[in-house]
Amino acid sequence: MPQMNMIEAIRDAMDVKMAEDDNVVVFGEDVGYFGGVFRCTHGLQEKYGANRVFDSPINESGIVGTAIGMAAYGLRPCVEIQFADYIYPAYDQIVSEAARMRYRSSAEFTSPLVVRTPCGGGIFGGQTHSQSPEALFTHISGVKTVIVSNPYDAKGMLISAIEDDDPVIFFEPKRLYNGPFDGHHDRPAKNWSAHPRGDVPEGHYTVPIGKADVVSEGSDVTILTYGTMVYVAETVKEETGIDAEIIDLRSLLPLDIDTIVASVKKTGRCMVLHEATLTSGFGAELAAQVQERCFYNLEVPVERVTGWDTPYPHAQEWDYFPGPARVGAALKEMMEAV
Amino acid sequence: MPQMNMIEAIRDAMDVKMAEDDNVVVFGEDVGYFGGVFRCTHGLQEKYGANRVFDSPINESGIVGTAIGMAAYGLRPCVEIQFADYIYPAYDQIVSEAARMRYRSSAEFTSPLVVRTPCGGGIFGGQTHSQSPEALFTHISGVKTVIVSNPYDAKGMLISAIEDDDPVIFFEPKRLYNGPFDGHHDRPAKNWSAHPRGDVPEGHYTVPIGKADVVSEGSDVTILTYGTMVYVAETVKEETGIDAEIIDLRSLLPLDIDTIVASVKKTGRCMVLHEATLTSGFGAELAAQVQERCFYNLEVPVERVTGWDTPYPHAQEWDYFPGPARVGAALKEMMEAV
Amino acid sequence: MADYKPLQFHVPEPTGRPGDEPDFTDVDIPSAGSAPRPDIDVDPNDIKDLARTMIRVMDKEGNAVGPWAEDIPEDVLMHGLKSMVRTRAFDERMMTLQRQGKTSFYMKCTGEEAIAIAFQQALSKGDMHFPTYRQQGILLAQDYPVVDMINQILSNAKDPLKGRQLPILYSVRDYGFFTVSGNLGTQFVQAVGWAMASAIKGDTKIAAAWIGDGSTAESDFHAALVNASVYKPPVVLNVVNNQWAISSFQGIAGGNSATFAERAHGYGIPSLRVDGNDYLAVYAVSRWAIERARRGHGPTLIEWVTYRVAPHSTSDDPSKYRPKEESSAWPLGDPILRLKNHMIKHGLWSEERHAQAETEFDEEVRAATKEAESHGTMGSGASPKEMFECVFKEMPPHLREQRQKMGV
Amino acid sequence: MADYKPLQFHVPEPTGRPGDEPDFTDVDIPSAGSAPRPDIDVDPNDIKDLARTMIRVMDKEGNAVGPWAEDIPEDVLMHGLKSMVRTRAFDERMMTLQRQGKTSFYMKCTGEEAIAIAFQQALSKGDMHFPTYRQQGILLAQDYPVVDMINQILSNAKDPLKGRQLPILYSVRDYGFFTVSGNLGTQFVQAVGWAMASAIKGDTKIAAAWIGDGSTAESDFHAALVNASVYKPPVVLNVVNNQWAISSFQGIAGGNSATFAERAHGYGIPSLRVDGNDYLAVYAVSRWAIERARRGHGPTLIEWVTYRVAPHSTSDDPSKYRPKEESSAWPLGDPILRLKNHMIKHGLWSEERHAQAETEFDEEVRAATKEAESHGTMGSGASPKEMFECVFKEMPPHLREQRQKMGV
Ligand SMILES: Cc1ncc(C[n+]2csc(CCOP(=O)(O)OP(=O)(O)O)c2C)c(N)n1
Ligand SMILES: Cc1ncc(C[n+]2csc(CCOP(=O)(O)OP(=O)(O)O)c2C)c(N)n1
Ligand SMILES: [Mg+2]
Ligand SMILES: [Mg+2]
Repeated sequence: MPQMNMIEAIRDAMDVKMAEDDNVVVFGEDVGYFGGVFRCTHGLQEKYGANRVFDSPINESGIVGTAIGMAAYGLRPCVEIQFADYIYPAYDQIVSEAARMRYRSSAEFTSPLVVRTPCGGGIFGGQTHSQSPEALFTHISGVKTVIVSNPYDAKGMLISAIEDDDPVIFFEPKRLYNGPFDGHHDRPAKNWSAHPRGDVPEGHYTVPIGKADVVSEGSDVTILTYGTMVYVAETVKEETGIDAEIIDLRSLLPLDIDTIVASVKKTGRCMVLHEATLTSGFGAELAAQVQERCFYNLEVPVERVTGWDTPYPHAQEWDYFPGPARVGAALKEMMEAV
Repeated sequence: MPQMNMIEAIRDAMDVKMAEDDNVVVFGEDVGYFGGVFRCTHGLQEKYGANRVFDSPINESGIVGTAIGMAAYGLRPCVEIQFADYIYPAYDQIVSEAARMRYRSSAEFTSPLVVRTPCGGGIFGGQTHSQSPEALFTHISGVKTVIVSNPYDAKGMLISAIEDDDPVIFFEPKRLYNGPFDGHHDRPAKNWSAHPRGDVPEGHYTVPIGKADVVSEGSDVTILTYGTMVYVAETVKEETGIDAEIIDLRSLLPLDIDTIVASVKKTGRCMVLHEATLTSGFGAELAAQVQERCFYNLEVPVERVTGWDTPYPHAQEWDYFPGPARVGAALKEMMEAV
Repeated sequence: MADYKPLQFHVPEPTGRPGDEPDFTDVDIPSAGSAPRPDIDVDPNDIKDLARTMIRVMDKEGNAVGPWAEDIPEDVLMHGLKSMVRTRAFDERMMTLQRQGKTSFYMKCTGEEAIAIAFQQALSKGDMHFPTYRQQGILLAQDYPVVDMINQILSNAKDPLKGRQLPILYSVRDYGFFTVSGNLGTQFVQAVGWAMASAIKGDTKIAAAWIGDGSTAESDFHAALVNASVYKPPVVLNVVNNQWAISSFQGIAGGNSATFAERAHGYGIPSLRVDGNDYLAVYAVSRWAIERARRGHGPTLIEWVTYRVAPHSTSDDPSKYRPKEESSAWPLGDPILRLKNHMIKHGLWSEERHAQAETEFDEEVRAATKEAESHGTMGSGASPKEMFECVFKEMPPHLREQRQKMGV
Repeated sequence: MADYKPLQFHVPEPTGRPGDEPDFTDVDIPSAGSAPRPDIDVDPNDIKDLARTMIRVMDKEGNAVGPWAEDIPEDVLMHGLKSMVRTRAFDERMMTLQRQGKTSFYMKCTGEEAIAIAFQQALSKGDMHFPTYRQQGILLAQDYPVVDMINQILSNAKDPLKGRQLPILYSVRDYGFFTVSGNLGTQFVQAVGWAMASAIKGDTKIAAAWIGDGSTAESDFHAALVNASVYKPPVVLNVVNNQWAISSFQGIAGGNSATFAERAHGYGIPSLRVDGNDYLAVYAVSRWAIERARRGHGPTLIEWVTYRVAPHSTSDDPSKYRPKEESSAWPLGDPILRLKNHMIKHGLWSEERHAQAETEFDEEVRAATKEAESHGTMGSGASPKEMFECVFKEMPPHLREQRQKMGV
C-alpha cells in the first residue's frame, strides 16, 4: 500500500473525486497553479485544468459565497481557506447561507460543499496561524464538522465530505501534515512513513462522517480527543502507564455519542482534550453530554485539558499548547482522586 | 423612581453616558434620524447632533471596523447591530480585531467599544430575526459577553459596558423590550410597569459586569439562565411549586462562578436553561463547569433545556422555544430522579 | 499645524424630512431616447457615460423613442402590463392580510413592478434569479400559482416551505427563483458563483443577481464584483435603487458621491443606469445585458432607478423619516400608469380593459387568499415534525433524539 | 437557444510562468512629467484619468520634470535615500537571522522602499498609519530604534510586544504605527474609522491606510471605501500594487479588468496612480493627498505601482510560480538606484557616499542584531506569565485561575 503523508492523502482524495466526478471543483487562495501554500492541491490544476482547479481572489466570503452558488448549480466545490484563522470573513456565508440553505428552501436548494482548512498551532505561527475554531461550527445547525488526525482518515473522510450532500467544514491540523506530532517539540520530528495510518489505499474508499475511532483501548480512563491531541494522548498513556482508552472523535458533528458513552461507562473516568481555548470549546459540549449520560458511572468529574483562554501566543506557544506534561499531570490527578 | 421599559432604559443609559462623556458616539443602521428600528436611540441624534449619533451604511463589518478605529483614536463607540442574526458579517472584526487588539499590541491599542444587538425569538421573526449567538462570543478570548433581562440591569450594565475598557457584546432579548415575557405566548402580554425591575433610577448608576443575580432563592434545584428564560423559569417555579433557585447570569463572560457554585452546592441539582440551540451552546460550558466544581454535590446530572438543534423556525416558533411546559416537565423529572 | 482648521464630520442628509416639501431637484432626468445603445460586445471603458445618465425609452407622450426603443411583441407588453397590475393587486391584498393578523409580515414592491417583471420576461427557462424580498414580480410574471405564494406567507399546512421560513422569502427552483435570504447581500456573490458554474460546465444559462441600493454597502457586493471581474461569468448584476433602505436614504450607501452604476467601473464591468419605471427601457436593457452574458461577453451591472412607494415593510412607517408627499412627487412616475398610457396610445389597451383587469386580479387574489386561508393562517397547520427535517439530508442521531424528546 | 455557444470559464493568467521570459509589455509607462497636477480641492470626477495613467516625476536621466516635480528640501531627500538603504540593509540582515533559525518568520519590502518612506516623510506627528506587514519603512524612516524592531522579531525578553505577536507585526503607537494585523484587509476600514474620529473631534489628524493589491479583494476594502465615500473623513487610502499576492498575480484580484486606482471611482473618491519606485513622485503625491485630507477635502485613494522583488515571506519560493528574471526585468527599476542617480546628478550624493552608507547601515543593523540576540532568540526569554496578561485590562477570575493552574 502506498505511504502518504497527510498532504498527499488529502490531495489524493481530491484527485480521486475529481477523476470520478466532473462536478467536483477545487479553488481557493493560491491553490491553482502553485498548488496551495501547504501544497495540498499541487498538480491538480495541471491534471484537471484551470476550469476545475483555480486561484481565487483573497476574499474568504467570496470563496464560500461563490461555492454556495456553484453547489446550488449542481457542482461539488471543495474549497480551501488558507488558515482556519481566516475563516471568520466567511462565517456569515457559512452560518447564514450554506448551513441554512436546505432548511429555508425545504431542500429545493442545498449546499454540498466542503471547506478545507488547516488548523491548530505548534508551528510558531502566532495568533493568526494557530487557531482551532471548531466549536464555532458545532454550534451551527446545518453544517458538519470534521477534524482528521492521520493520512488514512484524511483521505477517506475527505472523500466522504465531498460526497456528502450537506456542507462540511473539514479541519486539517497543520502540525500533523508531515507526521504524528505528540507535543514533544524538543524531540526529533516523526513522519508518517513509520505509522500504520500512513498506509493509504489507492483509489476510492471512505471513512464515514459520524463515527469515532477508538485508537487505543484501555480501562482506567477515557480520553476524548481529536486532531493533534490524539498523539499527545497516546504519548502520555505510554509515558504514565495509565491505561487510557483514547478516542479520536474525528467527526464532532454528528458526534458518535454511543462510542463515547460505552467507553466512559467502562472506564468511569473521562478526560476531554483539545487545543482550542477552554471556555465554550467543544470540550464543554463533550463534558456536558458525558456527565448527563454517564453520571452514575463517573468516579471523578469530567476533566478538560485545553489551550488557555488567551489568544494563541507566539513565543509562549509551548506554554499554551496542552502538551504531554500538562496532560500527564492532569491524568495522574484524575486517577489519584477518589 | 421613573418607570421604564427596556428600550427606554437602554436609551437612557446612552443618554447618560453621552451627556457625561463627549467621546461616546452612537451609530448603526437606522439609529440616527429615525432612532433605530426598535427605537433604542430615538431622540439621541436630536439631542447630541449627527456628529455623535448617526446612520451607518448597511455593512456590519464596517460598523464594527470603523468603531475599532474610533476606539483606537480615543472615542467610546456604542454601536448597534440591528439584529443579532446580522452580526456574522462583523464576526471577523470582532474576533480577529476588537478582541485581540489589546493582546497583540500589548495594550498600546485597545478597543473600548460596545456592540448592542437585539437577540432571541418569540416575535415570529423566523430564522433571521430570532437567533441567540452568545456562545459564539464566549469562546473568544478578549471580548466580554453580556445579556440583560430587565430595564434596571439594562441601563446599569450598558453604562458599565460603555465605561469598560474592553469590547463588550451586549445582547438585548427583544422579546423583553416591552415586558417580562414568560413564554406563555397565548396569554396577555405583561409590561414593565408592573415589575420592580421596571423602576429605573435617573442619572448614572452601574450594574457590574461579572456578577450574577439570584433572582429567586430556593433549595430544591438551581436554574442557571439569562435573558428571556429568566421569566420562563420564574413562571415554572410558580406553576410547579418546585423551590428553584433562579440565577440570572447577566454576564456570561466573565462568569460569576462563585455564585453558581454556592447555589448548586446548596441545592444539589442544576438546570441550565437557554433559548439558543443545544449543541455547543453556552449551557454546555455551564454544565461542564458545574459538574467539575460541584461533582460531589450533584444528585442528578446537570440538565440542559434549550432551543433545539435546528434553525429557528417560523411557524413552529413555540415548539422550538423552551417554554414553560418543557421546562416544567424537565424540572419535575429532575426532582423525581434519585 | 496652527493654520489648519478643525476638521468637520460629514453625515449626508436627504433633501427632505417629515414636514418638508419633497425635493427631487437633484435627480437629473435626461430626455427619453438620448442615451446611445452600444453593441453587446462593447468595451466597458467605452460606455462609462451610460452609468451616469439614465436610459429612458418612453417620452412624456407615451412614445417609444431612441436607440433603445425596440419592437416589443404585443403579447409581451400585454403580459407585462397585466403582471404589474396583478402584482399590485397581490401586494394590496397581502397588506390587508397582515393588518388582519393573518400573517406576521409583508413587503410590497409598489412603484417598482416594472423592473422584476420586464427583466423576467427577457430571461429564459433554466436561468436563475438570486432575488431579494422585493422581486415577487418574477414569480407573478411567470404565473406561479398565487395560492402557493399565499400559503408560504401564511406558513400554513400547504406552505411549500413547511413553515420554516419567514413570509415572502420564497424558494421556487422550477421558476428560476433562488431561495431568498433574510441576510442582505449574501445572494449577490452566490449568483456570481452560480454563473461561474454555468461557464465551467459549458452551459448557456445565466444568473440574475438582485440587490437594493442600501445593501450595495454590504461586503458581499464587493465579493461579487471582484469575482465577476476576474472570471467574467454570465451574470447580470441588478441594483434596484429605490432611494431608501429602511429609514436611511441612498446617500448613506454612498449614492451622493457616485451613482451605484459607477461602482462597476472600478472592476472593469460595464454598467448601465436605467429609468426603472419605464417598462420599455427595462425590457430593452435587460435583453441587452442578458444577451451579452449569454454570448460570453461576461457580466453587466444595471442600476434601476426607481422609488419605494410603500413602507419598507409592514413593520415600517415612512412618515417618520421622509416627507409625506415624497412618493407622489417622484419624477419618474408610476410604471403601471406609464405603460398603460403607452399601450392605450398605441391602440393596445383601454381604460375599460385596465379597470377590468384590476377587478379581475383583485378577485383572483381574493379567491386565492380564501383558498389559502382554508389551510391555516399565521403558522397554524405547520407541523412541529417539520421543524427537525431538512436540517441535514439525513437526520443525525442527536436530532432524532431531540425530536423524540419533543414527542413528535 | 440552440445557436448559443457553450459558455467558457475565464481564469486570468500572468504573462509568464517559470521557464518563460518575463513579459511586461502590458505595463504602460507614460513619460515622466506627463500627468497633470490638480488642485487639492478638485472634483473627483475631473481627475478620473489620473487613475489610469501613472504619475511619474523622475525621467530616465534622473531629472525631476513636470507639474508634480517639487522643490524637495535636501535634507528630506537625504533622509529618504538613507532610510531606503537602511531598510534594505535591515531586511537583508533579518533574512539571514531567519535562515539561521533565530526567528521563525520574516517579510522583506525590497523594491518597495520608496513608498512607505516617502509617504511617512510627508506625514506629521500625531497622524496614524494603519500598515500591513510590508511598511517597515515607516518605522525606519522615523529612526525608531532598530534594536526594538529586532527584539520584536526575536520574541525575546525585551520584545515590546512580550512575545505575544508574530514577528514583524509591530505596534508602535508613539510613531503613529498601528498594530499590524495578521488578517488581511481589516485595518483598511479601521483607518477610516480613526479618521472619522479625528473629524468628529474637530482635530486635524489624518489616517493613512495601507493594503496590498491582492488584499483589495477582501471585503473590508469595500467597507472602507463605502464609509470613506459617505463620511468623507481625512484618510489616505494606499494600495501597494506590487503585482503579486503570494503566488497569485494582480489579475486574480481583478487588476486585468481595471486599475486598482479606478476602484475609487465608484465611490466618488479621487484616485491617483503613481510610479511607486519614483521617490520624487511618491513624496509629491503623498503631500498632495495628505494636504487634501487635512484641509477637509476628504479621502484620496492612491495606487502605488511597484514590484515585489523579494519572496512573499521566508516561507515562500517565487521561482515556483513566476519567471526567474521577472524582478530584474521590472520596467520601473529600483527605487534606491533611481533616487541615488537623481541625487548624484544634482550633486547631493556620490557613489562613494552611497557605498559608505551601505556599509554603515549594515554595521548598525549587525550591532543591533547582536544586542537584540543577547536578550534571546526565537521566543526564548519571553515569559509565560505574559501569556495571560493583556487579554483584558483586568484579569478576570477564570484567567487568574488558569494562570495559577499553570503555576506562573
Ligand atoms: C445583514 C443584514 N443587515 C441588516 C438587515 C436589516 N434590513 C432588512 S432590509 C434593510 C434595508 C435594505 O435596503 P435596500 O437594500 O435599499 O432594499 P429595499 O428594502 O429598499 O428594497 C435592512 C437594513 C438585514 N436583513 N440583513
Ligand atoms: C484574511 C486573510 N486571508 C489570507 C491570508 C494569507 N495571506 C497572507 S499575505 C497574503 C497575500 C497578500 O497579498 P497582497 O495584498 O498583494 O500583499 P503583498 O504581500 O504583496 O504585500 C495572503 C493570501 C491572511 N493573512 N489573511
Ligand atoms: Mg432601497
Ligand atoms: Mg501584492
